[in-house]
Amino acid sequence: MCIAMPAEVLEIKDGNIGVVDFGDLKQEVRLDLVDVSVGEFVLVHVGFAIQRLSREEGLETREVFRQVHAAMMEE
Amino acid sequence: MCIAMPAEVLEIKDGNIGVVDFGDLKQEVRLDLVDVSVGEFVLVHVGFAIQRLSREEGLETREVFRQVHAAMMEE
Amino acid sequence: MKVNLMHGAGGEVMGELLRVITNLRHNNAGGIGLESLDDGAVIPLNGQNIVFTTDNHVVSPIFFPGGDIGRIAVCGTINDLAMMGGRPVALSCGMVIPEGFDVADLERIVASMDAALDECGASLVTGDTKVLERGALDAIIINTAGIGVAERVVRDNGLVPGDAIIVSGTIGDHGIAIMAHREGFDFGGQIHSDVAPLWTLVEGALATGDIHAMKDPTRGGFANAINEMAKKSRVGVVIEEEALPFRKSVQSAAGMLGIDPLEVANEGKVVMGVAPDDAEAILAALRSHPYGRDAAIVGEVIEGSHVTMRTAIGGERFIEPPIGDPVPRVC
Amino acid sequence: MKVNLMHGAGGEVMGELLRVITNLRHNNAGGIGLESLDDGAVIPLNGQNIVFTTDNHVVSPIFFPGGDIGRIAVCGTINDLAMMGGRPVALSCGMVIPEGFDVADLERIVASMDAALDECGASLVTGDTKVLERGALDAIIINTAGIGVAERVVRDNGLVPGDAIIVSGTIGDHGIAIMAHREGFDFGGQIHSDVAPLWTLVEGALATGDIHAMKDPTRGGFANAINEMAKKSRVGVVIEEEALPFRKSVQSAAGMLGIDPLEVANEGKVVMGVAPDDAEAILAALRSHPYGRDAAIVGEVIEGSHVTMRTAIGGERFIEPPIGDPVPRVC
Amino acid sequence: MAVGKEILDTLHSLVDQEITLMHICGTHEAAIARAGLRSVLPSNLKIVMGPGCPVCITPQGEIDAALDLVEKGCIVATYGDLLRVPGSKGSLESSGGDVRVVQGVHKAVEIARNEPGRDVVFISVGFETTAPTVAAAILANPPENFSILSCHRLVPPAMAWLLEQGEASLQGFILPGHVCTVMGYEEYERFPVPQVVAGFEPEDILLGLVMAVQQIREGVHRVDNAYPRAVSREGNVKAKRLMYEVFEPFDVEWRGFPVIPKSGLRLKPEFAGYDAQEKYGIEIRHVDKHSACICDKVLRGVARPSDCRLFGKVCTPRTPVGPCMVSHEGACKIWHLYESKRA
Amino acid sequence: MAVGKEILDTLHSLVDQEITLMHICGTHEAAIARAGLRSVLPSNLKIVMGPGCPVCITPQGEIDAALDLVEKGCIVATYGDLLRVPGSKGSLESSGGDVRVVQGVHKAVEIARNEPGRDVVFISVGFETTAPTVAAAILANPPENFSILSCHRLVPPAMAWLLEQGEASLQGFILPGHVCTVMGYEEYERFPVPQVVAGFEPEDILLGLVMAVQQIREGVHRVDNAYPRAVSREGNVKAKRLMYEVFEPFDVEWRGFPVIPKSGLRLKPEFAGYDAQEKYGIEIRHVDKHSACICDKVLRGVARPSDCRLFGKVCTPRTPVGPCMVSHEGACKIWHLYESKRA
Ligand code: SF4
Ligand code: SF4
Ligand SMILES: [Mg+2]
Ligand SMILES: [Mg+2]
Ligand SMILES: [Mg+2]
Ligand SMILES: [Mg+2]
Ligand SMILES: [Mg+2]
Ligand SMILES: [Mg+2]
Ligand SMILES: [Mg+2]
Ligand SMILES: [Mg+2]
Ligand SMILES: [Mg+2]
Ligand SMILES: [Mg+2]
Repeated sequence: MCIAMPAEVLEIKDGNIGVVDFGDLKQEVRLDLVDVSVGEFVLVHVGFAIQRLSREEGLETREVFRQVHAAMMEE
Repeated sequence: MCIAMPAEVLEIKDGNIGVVDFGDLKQEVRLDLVDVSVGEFVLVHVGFAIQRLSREEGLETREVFRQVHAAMMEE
Repeated sequence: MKVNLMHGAGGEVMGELLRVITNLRHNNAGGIGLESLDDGAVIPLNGQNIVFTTDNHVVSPIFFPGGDIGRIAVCGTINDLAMMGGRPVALSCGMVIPEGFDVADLERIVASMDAALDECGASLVTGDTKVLERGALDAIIINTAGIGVAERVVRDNGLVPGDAIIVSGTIGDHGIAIMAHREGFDFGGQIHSDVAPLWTLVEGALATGDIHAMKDPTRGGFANAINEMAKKSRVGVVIEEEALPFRKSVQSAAGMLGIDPLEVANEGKVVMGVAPDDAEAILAALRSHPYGRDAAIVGEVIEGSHVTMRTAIGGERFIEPPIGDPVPRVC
Repeated sequence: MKVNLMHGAGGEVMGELLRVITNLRHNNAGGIGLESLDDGAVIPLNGQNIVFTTDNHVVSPIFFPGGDIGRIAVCGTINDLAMMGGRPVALSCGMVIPEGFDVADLERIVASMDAALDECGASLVTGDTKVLERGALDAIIINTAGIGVAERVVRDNGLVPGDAIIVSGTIGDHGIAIMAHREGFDFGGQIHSDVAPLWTLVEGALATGDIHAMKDPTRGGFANAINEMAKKSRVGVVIEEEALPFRKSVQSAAGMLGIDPLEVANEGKVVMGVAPDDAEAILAALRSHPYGRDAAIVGEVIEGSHVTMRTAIGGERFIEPPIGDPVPRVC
Repeated sequence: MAVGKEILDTLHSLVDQEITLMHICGTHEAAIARAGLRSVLPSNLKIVMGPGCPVCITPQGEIDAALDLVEKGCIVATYGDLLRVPGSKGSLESSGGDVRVVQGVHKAVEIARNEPGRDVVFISVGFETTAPTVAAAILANPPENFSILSCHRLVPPAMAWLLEQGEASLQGFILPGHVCTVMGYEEYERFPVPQVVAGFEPEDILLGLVMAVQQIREGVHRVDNAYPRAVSREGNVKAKRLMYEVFEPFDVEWRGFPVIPKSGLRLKPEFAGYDAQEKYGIEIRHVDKHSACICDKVLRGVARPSDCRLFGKVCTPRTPVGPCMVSHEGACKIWHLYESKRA
Repeated sequence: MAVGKEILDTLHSLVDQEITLMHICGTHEAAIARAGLRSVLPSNLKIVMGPGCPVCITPQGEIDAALDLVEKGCIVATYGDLLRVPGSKGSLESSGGDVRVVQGVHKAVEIARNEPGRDVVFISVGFETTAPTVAAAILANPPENFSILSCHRLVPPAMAWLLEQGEASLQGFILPGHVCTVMGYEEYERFPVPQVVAGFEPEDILLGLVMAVQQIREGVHRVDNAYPRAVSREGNVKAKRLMYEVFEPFDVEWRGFPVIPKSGLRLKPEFAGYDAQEKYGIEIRHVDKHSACICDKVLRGVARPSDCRLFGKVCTPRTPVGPCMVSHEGACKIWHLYESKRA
């Protein structure tokens, strides 16, 4: 289960509400479960951020795959 | 107020229900307020017979007018 | 302002709503358009008069003595085409069905549509179906639109002083049948709707004489139709009370319900204004058709305005278009 | 059996209901009739191909980013005419309005219909209005039927192996905009419906090359339209995942909602199968039109059956017609 | 129509002075209008309408009480006549509640029997013609979830009040044929004014007018009966007995009138269980009428609808201000439909 | 797509024996199906689906409890996923009640706040990914008219149970990436079987498969992390803390499984006010499954949907018999959509 989508935090309101961007789509999400700052990436599930992602990994998934694969192959 | 229509009693059921004919239209009406027999005419208002009419008068309104008018003129 | 039930019941109030709905610049395709509010539109295409019309059909109960919503949906549109002088060719059908509707009922409705089509040589060629969730809609709604071809277009505004007014049969049958059922008066099968497709009836009349205007007295009944025809034609009409054809059972029921049978819908009748010299011939033509057996000349067109009735007692009164749907009354 | 919501959502289930509703002997007026379940019917009249189609329109909310029910009601029928190769000429309009509906909203809707008509030179020439009592109906229903004239009729069953499949723009915009609104996801104006009248777009494409089949991917979306086209044409289709045009915002929202954008309605798109040699020219013609800027060749017709997708990773899977309206999911 | 013409000729031959008669029955008004009777009467014979339409004379407070019952979730059963009568906040039709049109009280009882989980209230309007039917229903032990909102009125107390005012220059009354069918006409004999009980065919009414004119010509007053096929002096004794077994007269307001002593009917204490007012704690509040509406004068016979400055302008059948414009039998509505164009 | 192809090539080069891996996540199944991944895998590498779809594993008794709440007149707020899952007497969608699809628990709380006169119950399904969001909502003091029907499940107890059965010949597990996002993967290290945490892009899954195959080739077992951009060994500590502040594990039945010890989450006693079961006296009854449905075996990984004799005949996506045919992620439904034609 558990569809979750990465999004960039654009703004934080009232402590636990974040305005995030899923990719040309801004939405409010709840930040109760993470400590996060504007500009960071989060993983969002059922309207809640459930984890912080590093900015680079949020932006460049393809590159991440490449690196992980490369690292693994080197082992 | 008080639309009422003459109808002929065709049948009596359960004491106080009459099947009457308004003129090509049969309907059940309540007979709580009148003592009446099959073949007699009644005046029906809000689904209740409110008075008995004589058979002749029920059948021949025009003739009734003529008679009343004539009687009146004779006086 | 909010739409209320009176807005849907024909007459002057409905007129207000129609002014909003018909407020379009693109309302006419070169012939007779929406602005005319006639029974249908006319589109000249390649030298032919294409007649085009539509109606939404909502009726409760959906099955009633004498017909059902399927028969009404087909006849309502066939008749609007016929009123314009149009031979019906093709119908569309848009059904909106509430969740939970019985498929067996749907089968009955469709069979009934087919039978009505059969009577006049038209076909139902295109359709659409939507299902709405329980709670969003109470009862099935059927829209039909129709295409016909008219050799000579007949309008509803062509009455001329001197014309004879003809109705093709008894008045009020459908409306009283429906009203009684809806309000819980159980007349069993004693009163039947007159719902019928009128094309072949009208076709015969058109071939017999000069029909100046036609309209089917549906919503708002005869009272509404004759007023609309008179107003649009800028003439007056005098109706003879004693000439109006009524079924006795309908009169009895109307009396019981406190409803004027002139104000309720007919679904298989036409009101026409015809040249006085052709009136008898047209009447005979109508009477020779099964749906026109009780046809009668019921009045005359005069100069002036308003529709009046010469009553049996010799009095005179107006016949007004009804306001709102009639409601049973006891006083 | 009772009608349920799945019966109205397109696909195989809807097919069962359609078998009941289209069970008519009088279903064809000499051209293409109800039996074809194409976007519209064709009636040969006096040497012309008259195209005729109808749709009921129910949409919640009635005003949404990018359009409203009035624009949809006009475009839905214009587009069905266009899908048959028909130049739209005249529309009918049947409105069913719930008591209490705001007249100001009605004015907006009518103005929006007029604007859509303006874009393609058609007129709304005839109509009907019913008002239903509060409780009998939740929201306004608008039926439109349309008449068009086709120089050359295009079917939805004319795909030929080798044809290129073209979509005229981004997929899923309307359905995702509506779905989000309806389920209480507030995307504000970030996602717009694509509702648009496509006649001039289609007209340009028709003049440019050989279009073998067309369909508008409305109810059931692209997935449903392409399957219907393939099935009726008795061919297979292979779609390239990476060629499918999506708006990024729509993809994001579809991801959030757990809904496949291929399965939701578009109201301003056409899917066509075109002769391979004409594909580039037709694509260019489409792209030169404001409603076709994102047009793309997304696949190919092959011998066989089924619609499959070549995925980005190199895999292969079926694209199935959806069962029932999509529902937002979180897992 | 020969008879009708004959009677009409007689009437024309008899009227040789200005005469104004009042009828007190909406059904008379409807019949007169439907037959266009006024158009054939002698020009010096006028018929005006008194407080004879139960819709017109039902005060706004009673409509509001019915609406309160709708709000409490009751099924409200009513004659169609009341459906569109405006209360302070809309009508029963526009209330959005579970309002059912019934043919009569027995159908309302049937609803209560079929839906034992719901509370069913019958809005019980009407004169003496109708009240006995309700009495019969109450005496037949309807189920506990059934009750009535009694809005009944009696004709003679209103006539007495009218005669006491002396405002209208009336030469006589056409008495309501169906009220008299039940009640007879003995109790009208005390009024020192020409009176004729009439039926509802155009000929019935013409006959009644002839008889009234004859009394006036003779300078006498009595109660004549032009409707003998339905009406006798003693009326329907059984119906009267049932009515008084269940109801008792009390002082009550009429729309357009002040409180008239003993002019209403309420349930006797032993039937309190069927009294919706008791059962649901419903109070009937007095509601002041629109300041310019002269319905009260119209109903009292001292003004015609066309004397009202709202008539046909602010007040139309579609946007009724006063009750006389609401009911099918309301003088203003009928005037508007059948007479306004003649002006 | 170059990266994906590269990883795929690596995978093909590594698989030199019959390998079966199980994933326990509906979203993995959906991603695999959507990308057509099975069509490009080495033919001797099989991926089967375990009990990872919260819809599939919710017993019929819990759906029936939700329907009971509808019947009691509550507003039932739910994820769209549950809408069409058949209970004993229909689904939430066909119940005709006031059922609202919400994005998450916070939207259900919002409904309760906006409609204080109504009772709002959130049907709280989901694994460890979802439970913390509900915990956060409960700790934020929702209004009194709000409560939840807790149907949460925990993944590790089910895995433990599966491994104890030993029925399925599985060489390893792909662990649910988003469950591990929250929980980390420390608690999976006790299972003596190759495991890899994977994300949900096709490449994520391929990477996970490569890592699992490597462990198998090496003859070792450990938990590898193919989803490091979201998952760490300890997970989201704050989320875990909130979850255990509000919920406590208890023994509960899974659809297709017996009662599994400590595999469910229920509200702790101090939050009983938000427990719809307590509040409305709702009992969760055990409902026996259709006799021929082998969902239980499918979910345990010992059978494929196509082994079921109802599959595609009696049981189709339109007329689902078992839960695996209902959920978008149900193994039988996905099999039907994407695989049946290939057979
Ligand atoms: S016209 Fe209207 S306001 Fe005037 S008296 Fe009649 S009901 Fe009252
Ligand atoms: S096909 Fe249907 S009956 Fe068979 S296992 Fe799957 S869900 Fe159960
Ligand atoms: Mg018409
Ligand atoms: Mg029409
Ligand atoms: Mg019509
Ligand atoms: Mg359609
Ligand atoms: Mg005409
Ligand atoms: Mg189409
Ligand atoms: Mg269409
Ligand atoms: Mg369409
Ligand atoms: Mg119409
Ligand atoms: Mg086509």
